[in-house]
Amino acid sequence: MDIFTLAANNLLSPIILSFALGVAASLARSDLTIPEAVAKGMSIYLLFAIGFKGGVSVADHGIDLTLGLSLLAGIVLSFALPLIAFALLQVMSGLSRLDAAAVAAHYGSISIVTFVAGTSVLESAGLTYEGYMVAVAAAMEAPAILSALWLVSRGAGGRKMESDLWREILLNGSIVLLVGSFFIGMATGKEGLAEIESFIVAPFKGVLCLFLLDMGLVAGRGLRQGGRVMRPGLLAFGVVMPLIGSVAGLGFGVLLGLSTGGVLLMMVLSASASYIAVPAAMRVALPEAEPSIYLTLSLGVTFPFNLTLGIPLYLAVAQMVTGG
Amino acid sequence: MDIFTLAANNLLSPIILSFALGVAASLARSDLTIPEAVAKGMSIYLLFAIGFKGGVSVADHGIDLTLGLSLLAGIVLSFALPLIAFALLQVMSGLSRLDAAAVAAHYGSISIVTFVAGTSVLESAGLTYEGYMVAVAAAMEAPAILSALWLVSRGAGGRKMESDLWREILLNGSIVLLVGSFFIGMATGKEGLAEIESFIVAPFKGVLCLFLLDMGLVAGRGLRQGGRVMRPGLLAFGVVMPLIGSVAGLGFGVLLGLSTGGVLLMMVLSASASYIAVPAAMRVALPEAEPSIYLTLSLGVTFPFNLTLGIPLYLAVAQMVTGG
Amino acid sequence: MDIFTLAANNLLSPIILSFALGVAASLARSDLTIPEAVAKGMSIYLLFAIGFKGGVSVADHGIDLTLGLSLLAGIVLSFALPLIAFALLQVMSGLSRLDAAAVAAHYGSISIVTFVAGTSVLESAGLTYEGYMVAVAAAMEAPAILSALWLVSRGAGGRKMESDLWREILLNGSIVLLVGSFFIGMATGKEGLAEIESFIVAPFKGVLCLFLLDMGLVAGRGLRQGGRVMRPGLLAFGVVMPLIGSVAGLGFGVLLGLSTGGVLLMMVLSASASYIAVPAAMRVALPEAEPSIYLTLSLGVTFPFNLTLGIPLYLAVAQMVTGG
Amino acid sequence: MQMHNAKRIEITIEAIMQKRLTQALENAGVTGYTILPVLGGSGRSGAWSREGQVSRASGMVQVVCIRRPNEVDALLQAAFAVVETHIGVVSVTNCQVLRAERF
Amino acid sequence: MQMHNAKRIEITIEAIMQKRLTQALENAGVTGYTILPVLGGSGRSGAWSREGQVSRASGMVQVVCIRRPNEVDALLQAAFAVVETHIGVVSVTNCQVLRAERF
Amino acid sequence: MQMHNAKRIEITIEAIMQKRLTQALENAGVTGYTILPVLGGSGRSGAWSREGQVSRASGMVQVVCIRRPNEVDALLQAAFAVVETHIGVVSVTNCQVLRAERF
Ligand SMILES: Nc1ncnc2c1ncn2[C@@H]1O[C@H](COP(=O)(O)O)[C@@H](O)[C@H]1O
Ligand SMILES: Nc1ncnc2c1ncn2[C@@H]1O[C@H](COP(=O)(O)O)[C@@H](O)[C@H]1O
Ligand SMILES: Nc1ncnc2c1ncn2[C@@H]1O[C@H](COP(=O)(O)O)[C@@H](O)[C@H]1O
Ligand code: NA
Ligand code: NA
Ligand code: NA
Repeated sequence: MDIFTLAANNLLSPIILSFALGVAASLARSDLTIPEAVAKGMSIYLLFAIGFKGGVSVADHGIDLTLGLSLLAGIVLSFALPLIAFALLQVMSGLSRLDAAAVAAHYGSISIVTFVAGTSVLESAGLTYEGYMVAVAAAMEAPAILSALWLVSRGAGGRKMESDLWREILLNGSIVLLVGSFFIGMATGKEGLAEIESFIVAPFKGVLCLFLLDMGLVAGRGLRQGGRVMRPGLLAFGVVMPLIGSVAGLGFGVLLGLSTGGVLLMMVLSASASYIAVPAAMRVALPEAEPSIYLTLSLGVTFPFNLTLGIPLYLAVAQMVTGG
Repeated sequence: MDIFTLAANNLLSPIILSFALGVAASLARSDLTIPEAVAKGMSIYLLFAIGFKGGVSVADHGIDLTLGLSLLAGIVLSFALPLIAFALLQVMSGLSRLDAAAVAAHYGSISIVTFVAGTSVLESAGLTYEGYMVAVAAAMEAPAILSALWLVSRGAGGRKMESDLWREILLNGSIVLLVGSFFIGMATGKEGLAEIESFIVAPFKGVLCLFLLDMGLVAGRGLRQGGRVMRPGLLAFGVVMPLIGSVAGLGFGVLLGLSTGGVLLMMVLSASASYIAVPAAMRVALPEAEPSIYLTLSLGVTFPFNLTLGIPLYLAVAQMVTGG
Repeated sequence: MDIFTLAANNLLSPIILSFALGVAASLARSDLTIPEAVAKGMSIYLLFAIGFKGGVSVADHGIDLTLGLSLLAGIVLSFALPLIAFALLQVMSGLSRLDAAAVAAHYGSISIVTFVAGTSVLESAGLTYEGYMVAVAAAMEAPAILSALWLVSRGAGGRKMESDLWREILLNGSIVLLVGSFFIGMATGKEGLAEIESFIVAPFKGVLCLFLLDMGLVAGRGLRQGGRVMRPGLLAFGVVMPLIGSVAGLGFGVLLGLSTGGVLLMMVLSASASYIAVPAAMRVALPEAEPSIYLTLSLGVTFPFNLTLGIPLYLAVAQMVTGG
Repeated sequence: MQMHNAKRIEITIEAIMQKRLTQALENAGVTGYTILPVLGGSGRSGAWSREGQVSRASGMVQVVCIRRPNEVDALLQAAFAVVETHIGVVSVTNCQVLRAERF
Repeated sequence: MQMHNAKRIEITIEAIMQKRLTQALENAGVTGYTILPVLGGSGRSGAWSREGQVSRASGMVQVVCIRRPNEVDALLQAAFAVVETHIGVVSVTNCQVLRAERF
Repeated sequence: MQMHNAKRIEITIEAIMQKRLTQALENAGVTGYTILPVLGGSGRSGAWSREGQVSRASGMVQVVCIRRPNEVDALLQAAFAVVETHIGVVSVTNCQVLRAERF
């Protein structure tokens, strides 16, 4: 399949169209909304399912050195990408140091839904991937926050990390659920999966559609309200930065000798920007940074870009490079 | 199958019994309740699934003239039925013009759950139907509201439609979701359905049971509180009007040359009364109309009538007339 | 399978590990939480599914004398166990009469999730059970409350039951839903089940995992806050009482000639302690009793004990005694 | 605009007692009240939270009632009879309302 | 701490009217408000509850707005125009706020 | 009925700061508070709504605390230290309470 067919196929998947429906409904100011509790329930379901399946796959293939190295690569990427993002923002946008650091943190961390969309594109393409990439995703959530705080403290002020915050970030709900269900999957293996397969595998994509509908609604609302902060430089950053991230992910993926699917996911993780864990951490640690900037950029620009064009592009590149 | 077997079968389906359980629990003043967020979540699921499946079926069978004509027929019915309902109410009940117009609006519009119950009776009877009937359902939601406002404005006062309201009605959540998922289904077709089938097809009826349990709880609560407004004339209207509606639907259905299943659904749509979109619109447009009248009538009388006796009756008639 | 393998298997099931994850997350003060509405939605799903399946199984095997006698046995157990628990608490703990009575009520009543965990262990072991055990579970919910109130009224004060309370307890949401769906299952039988099987059977265990994750979160929070009230005597009671209960259940089960699976479930019901219906009733009827005592004991001690060690132990005993 | 003096009574009480409280208020002649959800809280009986709870045993609600000043005492008597043995908080604030005929 | 006199206006209104109300408030110069969920209530038009409701037709919300005393009248005029034909309750309480520059 | 003067402090603050705020209140000797959910609102930093949100980054809550008048200042100091750099609103109202021994 060439890249255009891939992209077209991807754009016509129920998942992407559900996201588009959400954005459209929101921009048209429809009163369509998904209750907060239902959205949280779906995100719990998705995290549990993706973690569990990752764990089962590791139980199946065994632990090896590459697993450890991949985790390390993820952590390094999460630390390093904010520095690149920060430098880029200084050049491309007129953001203050503080706002730039806050935005940068988001791009070092990851979006688990983008990751899931990546796995579902792999599935459609008939490609497999290393199950522990879920653990890499979890490992990449937090380090970026440290980098951002370091960037801020280097400047004026000298901000030190509140003692509670660090525990809060590492033990935030998504990480705990993802890692916890990963270990449950590892411990129970194929038999465990067989028991709950018709809950966590069969309906997975359908739930993902409704979840993306909700993300579209929220992103659309953000675009409507945050649109005024989106100057051209920032917009461009929201598209350029994931491309840079994906190249970094590609490098590490190839270096580690991951499968084509694994390389794609490494690219996707690096390219994606957080919209749950990092915004919450930023509100606590850098309350003066403007949330509408980082939320609109991450959820309204980079997320849809990755979802629609990014992933097929990364896959084409990954296949070219790995020959897979 | 004769009509009595049909009715009996229908009455013993888990769907109807779940509704009955809800009504009974509510009348016995049990504290059984379904959280608002869960009820909304289920309704989002049902709308998404029914819209999507309708779209897939249209993608499968192609668009033809009958589709366009059916949409038109639905719109005409939705405009016309409130006029009949209003005249009938003037004769049968002592309602004020205002309350009568508000009630009439509900009967021109539709109840999507009654529609879904109709499709599931068709399935049990092994009958198919035109997939675009979902689009007809969506088209019938709103015109009735205009008719009602016109009825009121003809009388004293001269009420003109607030500019916002019209957009609000056309873009209300249920219509957007139904139409949106219909288009997603059309765009992705059978392959799209295959991806999310185990989410939107397999568990559909089970979710419908729990949703009807909730509707039973709400209807029972309404009956307990609104019972005092239910004079005999109104009660009779709640049963006679759906019969009249179904005959109108039958006429259009046969005229259009729909399949037996399609004719049944046209009858069901015409016979059913709105209990989500129209009540909300009435609160904004006709706040002086008494909500307990239209809500109790629509949800407490007409909905259960259609669900239990109406649908089997309509099906028997549809089969007789179309020879299907 | 010997008892150790059973226990080990049980401990490594996704269900138990999900509970453990919840407890761990809560003790580590992670912000992982499941919205109230989602937790309630899952509990409604579980009650509906378990009731329905029980009813279908009764429709399948017919009603016989043992059904009636088992219900009676359940009621007797529910009345009698609080007396034993109360006496034991007088000896083992320094609780006031009031607190002891409140705790005792919980141990006469039942925990439906423990029951469900029992059925799923039976399934894994390839054993069947009498479908009406669900009805026995429902019958055991309430009588224990009467016993507790009698215990209190015998002492100082002379507390008489408020007229409303009794209706409230018998018609509480869980009982109504469990009994209602049991009757729906009985009325619709195998055909009814076939219609909604992919909703109430296939995903059941998966939902149970997430529900137990939530119970773990709530239990962990309770342990963190209520830990200070857990003196050694109370802790011991929380483990000894289920053992005593299980022996009582064993006696009745064998006397009634139940299958091995049925005997196990009778043991599990007797051994389990309520954490939904009875706490609510106690807040109304005995508001001076300290909730943190009975909630922590029931949810933080006895529930995990039964879930992890109790059920495999009871099964081993049931198999030994019935030779099944 | 024309405002009228009134009292705003707020009663934070266990969810399980809500119906008993509103019944008592209605018996005391109260014609209107509003019920707000409560997420969590802390008091002498410890901290609690609604998150993840299935049982109504540990949730609370807030019943808000606006009333003419001269009718507040009857209301408080009625409320107190219900709240007395239960955990909960009652507060009264002076306020002003539009459309006094409603209270 | 340095406190400033202000008025706290609470408007309990049908959910379906929320946007119209906040729009009217904004048009009247209101710069901030908070919206609280309402579980249920009772008034002259009977009792209602949010439980199980799918439609927004029968839910209510509470809009809370803190405002400088001299600007309350314009606010009430604007609110009243929306609330007038609808069920709902408006109350005003004296309060004190930190950071007066925000109101 | 016997009523006692008290102050009702309401703090609308980001959900993410809730624990920090209540911790600070407890350190300042506060023995009780109630937390109400907030659906949405609008202020200088724009409008927001809870609907569809998964993250806690953009939700708010309202912490309500009733306190004896003479102990309000310590409470406000503690609250202000947390709220200062964050968006949020603090208001204080005079009220009267039953059962003064509880506050
Ligand atoms: N001083 C207070 N201010 C506000 N709410 C309170 C206060 N004291 C108690 N509460 C609320 O009332 C509940 C029960 O309080 P208590 O009876 O002291 O355990 C608490 O969980 C809080 O929600
Ligand atoms: N006196 C009152 N105190 C508090 N809330 C009230 C009062 N009267 C009415 N309400 C609220 O306003 C809603 C509509 O009132 P009504 O217009 O009288 O039906 C009720 O359902 C309550 O939520
Ligand atoms: N004047 C006000 N009255 C009531 N709530 C307010 C007011 N100003 C701000 N708020 C609330 O506080 C939040 C943050 O306000 P701000 O810091 O101005 O963005 C808003 O979203 C509202 O929920
Ligand atoms: Na990234
Ligand atoms: Na109709
Ligand atoms: Na028991």
